[in-house]
Amino acid sequence: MSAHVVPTVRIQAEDFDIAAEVARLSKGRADVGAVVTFSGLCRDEQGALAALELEHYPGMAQAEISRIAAEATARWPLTGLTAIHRFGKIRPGENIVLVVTASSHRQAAFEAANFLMDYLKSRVPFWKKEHRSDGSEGGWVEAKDADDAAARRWSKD
Amino acid sequence: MSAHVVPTVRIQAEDFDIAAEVARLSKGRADVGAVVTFSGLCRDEQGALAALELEHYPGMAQAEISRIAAEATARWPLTGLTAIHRFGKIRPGENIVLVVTASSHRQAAFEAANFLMDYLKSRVPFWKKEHRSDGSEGGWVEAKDADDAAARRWSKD
Amino acid sequence: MTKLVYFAWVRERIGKTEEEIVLPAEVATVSDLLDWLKARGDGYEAALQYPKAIRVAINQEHVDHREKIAGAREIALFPPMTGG
Amino acid sequence: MTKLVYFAWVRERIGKTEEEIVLPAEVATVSDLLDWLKARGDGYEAALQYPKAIRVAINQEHVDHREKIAGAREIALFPPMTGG
Repeated sequence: MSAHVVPTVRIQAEDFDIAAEVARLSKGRADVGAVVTFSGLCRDEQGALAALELEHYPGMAQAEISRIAAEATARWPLTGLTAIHRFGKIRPGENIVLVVTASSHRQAAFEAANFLMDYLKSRVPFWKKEHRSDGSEGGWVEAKDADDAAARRWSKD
Repeated sequence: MSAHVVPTVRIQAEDFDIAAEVARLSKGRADVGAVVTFSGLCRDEQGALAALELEHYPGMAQAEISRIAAEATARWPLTGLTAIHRFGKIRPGENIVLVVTASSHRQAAFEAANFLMDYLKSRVPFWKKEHRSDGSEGGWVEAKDADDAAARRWSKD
Repeated sequence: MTKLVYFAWVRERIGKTEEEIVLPAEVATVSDLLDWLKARGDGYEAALQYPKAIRVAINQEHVDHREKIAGAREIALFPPMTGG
Repeated sequence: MTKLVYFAWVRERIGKTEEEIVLPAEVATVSDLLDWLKARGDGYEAALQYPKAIRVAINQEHVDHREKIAGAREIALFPPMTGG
């Protein structure tokens, strides 16, 4: 559905700049009517969490997000799409993930961003380990059935 | 549902800064897991449009967006909500409207932003007049039935 | 005295942004008001020829055409909104 | 030789991030592989005791446990993902 859209996918340790990423999809062009961003941040779990350690499968994380991004551009009439996922140690209040979708139509931008986030949660090879404020290892965050269910609602079968 | 959230509503001629508005809802706090932004931009309609002139009903525009924002904080567990709508002359590629929603939960942030945009389109007293590239007045933009229908899907009746 | 305010093409066709009017007692509802205004001249006639297309707010809140207007300080007439 | 790579608690329990292994001919599917690995030592046993909890990718694409592994260059074993 999206003509000539090449999604930008980045897996990086550094933080990202939401304004710069929005500008990259909208600046200097006048066919974009709607830009949606989703930022996922690290929460502190009522003070119990010191940091999350994000492990990933480097080649596959990039490949899998790219596959999901290509699916999104096929399903919605987007003019641009960017997905950035951080790895390494991330403290409460810091960014983890950013999705930006641009389109002529607001509903396409909303739905594509929502779709991307659901699939990022359940299909992209990242794993979160907790480091607790009391110095103990909090263990690996468990996957939620709700996240799988959220991804399944986009299934066309 | 949202404890102690006071929405920020601004009606202004100036542009807005997405990064600053996101930071205002997330910086220095660690209970925010998700921030969604929606930016609506002026499209050029294949080069035919020189600018949009946005007329509004000053007191009521502020009051009506505030009512919709209060409804959103009542329906979803938000940690913050900002809505900014510009008026005056706006050229293709420039921003018109910004909605930012923050929550612990991604689905709440997505749905509240989507809800706000649907109601902004159909219930907030703004009207767009076209100025065409060929110098002629393009007339008033007509409301779309689709926008009314989009707002009605949130109705609880 | 009631303040009437007009926006967008309603304003352009009537030819003013606002006016203060003493409404006759028989003008009880929004619908009555639209009919009564329509008879005030060509501009009003042009603006209000399709009353169903007109949106109305009393004291800056949306109302439907059956709403009573007693006690209204400010009544706004305008086309369907196109913000966002 | 097939490269096996492990992540998160699968990696921690097995005690290595990756290894090159010659798989016997009778290990035909992902499910066979999980059973075969489980018998290789306590770490493997601890990591793979609930095979249904293990997600598998062949050549960096998700597969289910019935998938054939012939021709796989790289097979990854890991827990359900928690990104985003």
